[in-house]
Amino acid sequence: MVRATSTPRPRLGVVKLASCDGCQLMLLNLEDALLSVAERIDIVEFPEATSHRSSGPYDVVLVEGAVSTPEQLETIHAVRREAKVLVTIGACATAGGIQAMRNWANHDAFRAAVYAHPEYVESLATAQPVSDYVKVDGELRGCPINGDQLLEFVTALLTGRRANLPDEAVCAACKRAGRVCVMVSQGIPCLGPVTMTGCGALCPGFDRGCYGCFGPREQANAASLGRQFVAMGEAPAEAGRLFAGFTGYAPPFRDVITEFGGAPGVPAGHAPSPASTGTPSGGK
Amino acid sequence: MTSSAVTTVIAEPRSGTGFLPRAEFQHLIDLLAEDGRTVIGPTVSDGAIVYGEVRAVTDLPVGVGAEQSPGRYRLVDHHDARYFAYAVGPTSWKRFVFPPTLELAQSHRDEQGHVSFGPVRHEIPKMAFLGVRACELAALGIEDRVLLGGPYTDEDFRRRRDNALIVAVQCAEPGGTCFCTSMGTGPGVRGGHDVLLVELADGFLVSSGSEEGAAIVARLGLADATADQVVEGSDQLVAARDRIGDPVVTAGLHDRLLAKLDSPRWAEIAERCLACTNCTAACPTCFCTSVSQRSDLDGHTAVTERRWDFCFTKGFSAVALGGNFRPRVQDRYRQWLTHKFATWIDQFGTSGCVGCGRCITWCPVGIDVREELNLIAPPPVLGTEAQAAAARAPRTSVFHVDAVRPETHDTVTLTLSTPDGMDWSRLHGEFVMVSAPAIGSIPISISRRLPTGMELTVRAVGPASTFVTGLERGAEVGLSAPLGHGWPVEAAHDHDVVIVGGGMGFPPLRPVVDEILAHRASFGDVHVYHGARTPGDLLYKEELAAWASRGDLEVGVTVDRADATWLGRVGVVTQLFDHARWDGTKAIAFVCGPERMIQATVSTLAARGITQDRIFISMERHMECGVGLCGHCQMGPFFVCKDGPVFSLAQLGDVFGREGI
Amino acid sequence: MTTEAPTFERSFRVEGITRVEGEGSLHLTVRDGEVTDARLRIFEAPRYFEQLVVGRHPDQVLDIVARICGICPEAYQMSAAGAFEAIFGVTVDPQVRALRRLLYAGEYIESHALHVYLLHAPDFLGYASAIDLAKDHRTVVEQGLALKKVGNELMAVVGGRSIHPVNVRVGGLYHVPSRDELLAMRPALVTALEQAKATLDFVAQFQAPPFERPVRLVSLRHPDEYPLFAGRLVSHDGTIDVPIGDWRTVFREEHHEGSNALHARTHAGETYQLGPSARVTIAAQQLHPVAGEALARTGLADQIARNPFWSIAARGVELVHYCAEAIDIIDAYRRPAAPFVPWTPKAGAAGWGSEAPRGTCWHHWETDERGYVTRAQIVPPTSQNQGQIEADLRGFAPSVLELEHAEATRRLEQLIRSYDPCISCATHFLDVTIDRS
Amino acid sequence: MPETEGSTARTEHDAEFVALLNATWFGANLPPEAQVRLVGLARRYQAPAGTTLLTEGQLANEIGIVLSGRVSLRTLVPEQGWVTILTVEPGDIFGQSALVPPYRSTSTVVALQPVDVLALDGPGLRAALAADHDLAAVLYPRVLQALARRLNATRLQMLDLFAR
Repeated sequence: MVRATSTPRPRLGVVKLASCDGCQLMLLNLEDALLSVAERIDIVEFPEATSHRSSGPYDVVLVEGAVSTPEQLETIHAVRREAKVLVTIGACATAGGIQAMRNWANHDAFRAAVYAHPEYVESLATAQPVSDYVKVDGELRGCPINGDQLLEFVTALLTGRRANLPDEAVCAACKRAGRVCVMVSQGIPCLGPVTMTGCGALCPGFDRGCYGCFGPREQANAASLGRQFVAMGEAPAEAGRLFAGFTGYAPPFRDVITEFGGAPGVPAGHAPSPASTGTPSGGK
Repeated sequence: MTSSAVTTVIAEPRSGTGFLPRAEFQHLIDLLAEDGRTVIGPTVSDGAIVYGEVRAVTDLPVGVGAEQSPGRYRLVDHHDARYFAYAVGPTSWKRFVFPPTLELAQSHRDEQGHVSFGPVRHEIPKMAFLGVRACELAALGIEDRVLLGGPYTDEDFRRRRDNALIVAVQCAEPGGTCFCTSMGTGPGVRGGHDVLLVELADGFLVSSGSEEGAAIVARLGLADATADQVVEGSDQLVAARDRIGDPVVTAGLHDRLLAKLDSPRWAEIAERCLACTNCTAACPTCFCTSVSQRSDLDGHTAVTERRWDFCFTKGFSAVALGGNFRPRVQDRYRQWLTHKFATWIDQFGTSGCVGCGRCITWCPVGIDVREELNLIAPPPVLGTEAQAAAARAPRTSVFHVDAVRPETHDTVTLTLSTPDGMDWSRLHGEFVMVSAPAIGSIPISISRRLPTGMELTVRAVGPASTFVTGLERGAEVGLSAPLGHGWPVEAAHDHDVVIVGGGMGFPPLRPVVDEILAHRASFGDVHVYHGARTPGDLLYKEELAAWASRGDLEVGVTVDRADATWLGRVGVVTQLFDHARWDGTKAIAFVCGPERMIQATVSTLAARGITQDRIFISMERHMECGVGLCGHCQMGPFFVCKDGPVFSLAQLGDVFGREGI
Repeated sequence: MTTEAPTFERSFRVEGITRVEGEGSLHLTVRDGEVTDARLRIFEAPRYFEQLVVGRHPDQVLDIVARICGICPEAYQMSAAGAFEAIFGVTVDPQVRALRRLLYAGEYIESHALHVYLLHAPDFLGYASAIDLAKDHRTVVEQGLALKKVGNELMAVVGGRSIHPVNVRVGGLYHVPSRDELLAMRPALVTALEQAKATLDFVAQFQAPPFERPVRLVSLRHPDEYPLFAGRLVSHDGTIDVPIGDWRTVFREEHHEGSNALHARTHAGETYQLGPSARVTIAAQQLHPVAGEALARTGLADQIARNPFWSIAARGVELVHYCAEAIDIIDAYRRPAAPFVPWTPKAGAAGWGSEAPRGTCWHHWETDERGYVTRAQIVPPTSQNQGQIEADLRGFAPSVLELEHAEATRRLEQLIRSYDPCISCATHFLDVTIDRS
Repeated sequence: MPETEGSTARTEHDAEFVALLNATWFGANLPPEAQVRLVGLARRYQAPAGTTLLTEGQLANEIGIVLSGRVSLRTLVPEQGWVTILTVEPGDIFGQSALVPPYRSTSTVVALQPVDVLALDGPGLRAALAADHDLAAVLYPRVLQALARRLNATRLQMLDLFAR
């Protein structure tokens, strides 16, 4: 009676770019649901978990990691061609991740400081979110992504509805949970007011400030919060550095870092705008 | 200082009041617990005085207070033995009578498409609230009006309220952000409590405010307080009042605030405002909620969960296809402030603010409403009319899909019937909430009333509407009510009638045409105008032709664009009648469509002589609950779902067409 | 394709090694029955962590280094925390230190259960993945998932979440759980302990390829506890025994001619093996009695020291150990008065190590007078194991040459997986040599 | 201006034309002198459905006042074919480009139904408006009103309100 109950199992791929593997591990961390999910979804590409390989086509592909090498650039375009729905998972794929903090610095200097033979290291001048290069159909935020949100995404995929992924501030979840604001009651700088919820307001529950791993929420007034941190006694570059974490390259945070300072490898107060590779091959 | 316009009658302890020595306070806690009550009161946790379970005196904030200022809260040590020497902290009693998340219902859809809905009834523990302040009693009273005072009621809230015994404690240490004096709610307790305590240096004055409270006081077996002790208590209250002063000039605030909807200050506040929702979460009267569905992997079993929501988030006022009526933070701040201090009065006969100061203390960037109100404008005399109404909770019934008729490529008309034999055609209301397990609920206007049910015309724009348009004959779906206020067709008796429906705004008007045709002689000339995007988007084409051929009503149809095969009219819907020859001074108009189309239409109608009180329009807003309890569809002083969606233009006043309202 | 060539040359290529964390490939050339080239290539993108941390506050650094690896974030947090605490002269409260061990125990249980059941067991049982394995042996995989879940839950209780926990700071933790919160974990751990014992018995019955070779095993050793984030750095043959901070006196990161990779070797250029086999061998005396008994029951102690494939049994032993130790920690727990010890920043430098599930993760940190980082060196376990992996591949490959190509390739991958290589951790461990011939 | 078969049936009776003008929104209630001037420039024609009355880009020599029937204003859009932008109903005008340089039609005008049109000669009307300020003072507001209505309607159509 109701349409679309017996469609074939969707083909899912998991693809990794520059990342720590933690977000795809979250798929394996769905312990209670993992085998049920595997019965309903055809996991055709997931090298961390299975030796079966497929280069597509995919109904849905989950992309972890930032685009930071020429090879990854080729990969992401190839994956986009093969994927009906491309979903970025985690802070690296959605915002560039921690490695995007190098985008303010001189890439060659960075490379030379870490590698004895920088000439052998192939990497792009910047590490950027996937959406800077190809069209992205959906995203799961977080460093790492949240298991409940991942399961909700899968459930929505299987039941044909929109995933219920609120874009409100961490504060909303924090207050529903009955936590006391660490910023107001203890003077601890907290990115919760400008950060998207999804973690369950984890850090304030552990007596520390949110460090923004789900990235800016909609219309994040990061500049006002940065000014408040300074008013609370932080030096401007320190205030900027609080934003220069796992999602610091996402625009409203990026602007605060550029304005206040705090990017690695850049003297305080001298932060230029981050480098951008533009959109070399077709763009979004 | 204390120049509040309201003369307050303070429930001060009178002689005969008992005295409970400090050393015996545990006795009171034990008495409450003996009755099977969970005692909830102040306790120190995570750097603040919050409300949590209190089993012993040692759980209380003994000798602890707090300094409060905009955006700042710090515990301080008083170096004394007092238990209640603090101003209200981050928690409010709202959490215990109106939980942050609440399972509302469970629904099920089996392989054959049969659906069922079952409300969840929660076990409510017996509670005692210890340490309730005057401002908090006022807040509970406001919540009573909002959640129990309308045609629909929140029964879970009612049961929690009924299960909570209130032990109030007179305020002695107001905080740096308090302004109850201005809002006329404190610092003195004025009723609503069961037991009242006044904390003195070596013990408590104890009196009762209800029979239940009197019984508890009697069981304590106290000696009478001395006159000196009573004086010590009242001196304390006077001192508290003096410390707060009267920071907000509230006389005329309602009108002054609403006159400043275009103040540049709103944009300046938005420069600072983080829209983080802390003010609304901390507020003891904010009551907005959203519902969402959680389901199993196959979508067969789903749980509907309600959670606190906040008018500061963008999604709160979002409607289908990315539309949003309050797109900017300044719109949302204005909505919150004007609702709290002005339109709340229009809706509920009381201000929505009790002056507890939580929104000031707990704002991370320290925005101070006292300052903002005085900058933008000033306030009110409290209305006190309580609206008694029969308790009514919206119910979800299962309907069968009897027929599915495609209207256009993305729009279908479903014929629904209910097996319970109720004559739905006689129930008032303009729309229904259609629920699909695991998908969610959406409001859909009734496009025809039938004795056994109704027709719904639905366009597939999002997952829920796509689900509804995808229902096939024989499927089952959940429906709530008919809800809202519909078109006042009876008001058009003996008048000419002009009906203008644009796009998906036409289906809600079809029942109006049905009603008129059923009693054709009761109406004058009738004009029906329908505009659509393209010829392919026109609705009810055969019916329109049939109506036109009757000869007793004018039917005009136009489209915004067409190819060369279309021989009908092309142009906006207003062109159908801007040179019409009918006389608007004898007409009543019913208009529905996108808001911008309604604006163009009403100005054309006005030019034809139809006055504002005779133009009725239907408004679109984000609807979540459909019965005026969730707060999403707030528009000026109205909830669109409950007070509308049909309004007269005169009723809306300058709320209509205003940006970001 | 090469069968008609005058010399018999076979090439094994695995372009993307699966069921490892991160991305790597194997290229092995065999000529006339002799391995002429064995190269494990890492194509993990460079992420420049050692530069990203410069100019940062140590507490921020602990959050950042966790992101080197989503599988073993605690290894990076604990190594860095140990180094900073050494520089600033901080002694962590004993109860808080126990909580850190409990958090790390959760990571071991999670990581080892993941590796044993989801990554490595399919090799021994002939499946492409645990999902395929579950089709025939669902209860086995469910047991593995249940164990893994307990590890994750333990990390969530102590650290906030299982991947990138949020609770570690210099001087201790941000927040200490209540005794009730920990006690709530106890029943699950008691069950997990039984499952861990069953896991060891289960894997002990596997057939490991007969591949024994002399090797130098290296790990931390502490007289009073199973090695985790304290003790001395030692080898099983007694040739190495230095303070934890003195890694550089024994080892160096070497630019290896011909592979252009930074591999860690001894100063004499020798390879060595880190990880569960090394720890179980070196710290057998410090194993929890329950784990010691379980190991003895298998009779595999000698095999574990010599045959890399038996690392799966060593993981089983450590699963038993950490389930048992976690229960002990919880039983002895009293909530400390303060979650952390305040510290005074100063300029200084220190090396420190901790035992990641896959081997010693060694760090060296330098700070300025504000305590901010001026320089960092991070040596992940896999970059230290890489030399030994390649040596083992050379030694093992001849024994599989008679097998059908796909099967031979699978065996080679199984050997690599025995080291549980965590390629994502390649902070600066990058083999860029590409054999294009 | 269409040279349609049998399309010209010009009457000699000015009074009849004045009556026709008065029946339209555009021409009603003009001063008698103005009506006489217009009638002197007018002809009347009928055309069957499908007739092209004006072609986009070509000179617009007449302003048409629709007496009955419906005409469409169309434009050719690549890949979409002919798109009808607006229909003109009895009483309203088309071909007002005849008053605005360069006097070329901005759309193609096609009769959707058999139409009856009162047409005013473009060059003649321009000359009359230039010479007779009284005529200009009463006629231009009507033209402006027609243009303003069309502009407003076009703006609403552009918003594509019903797409949401």
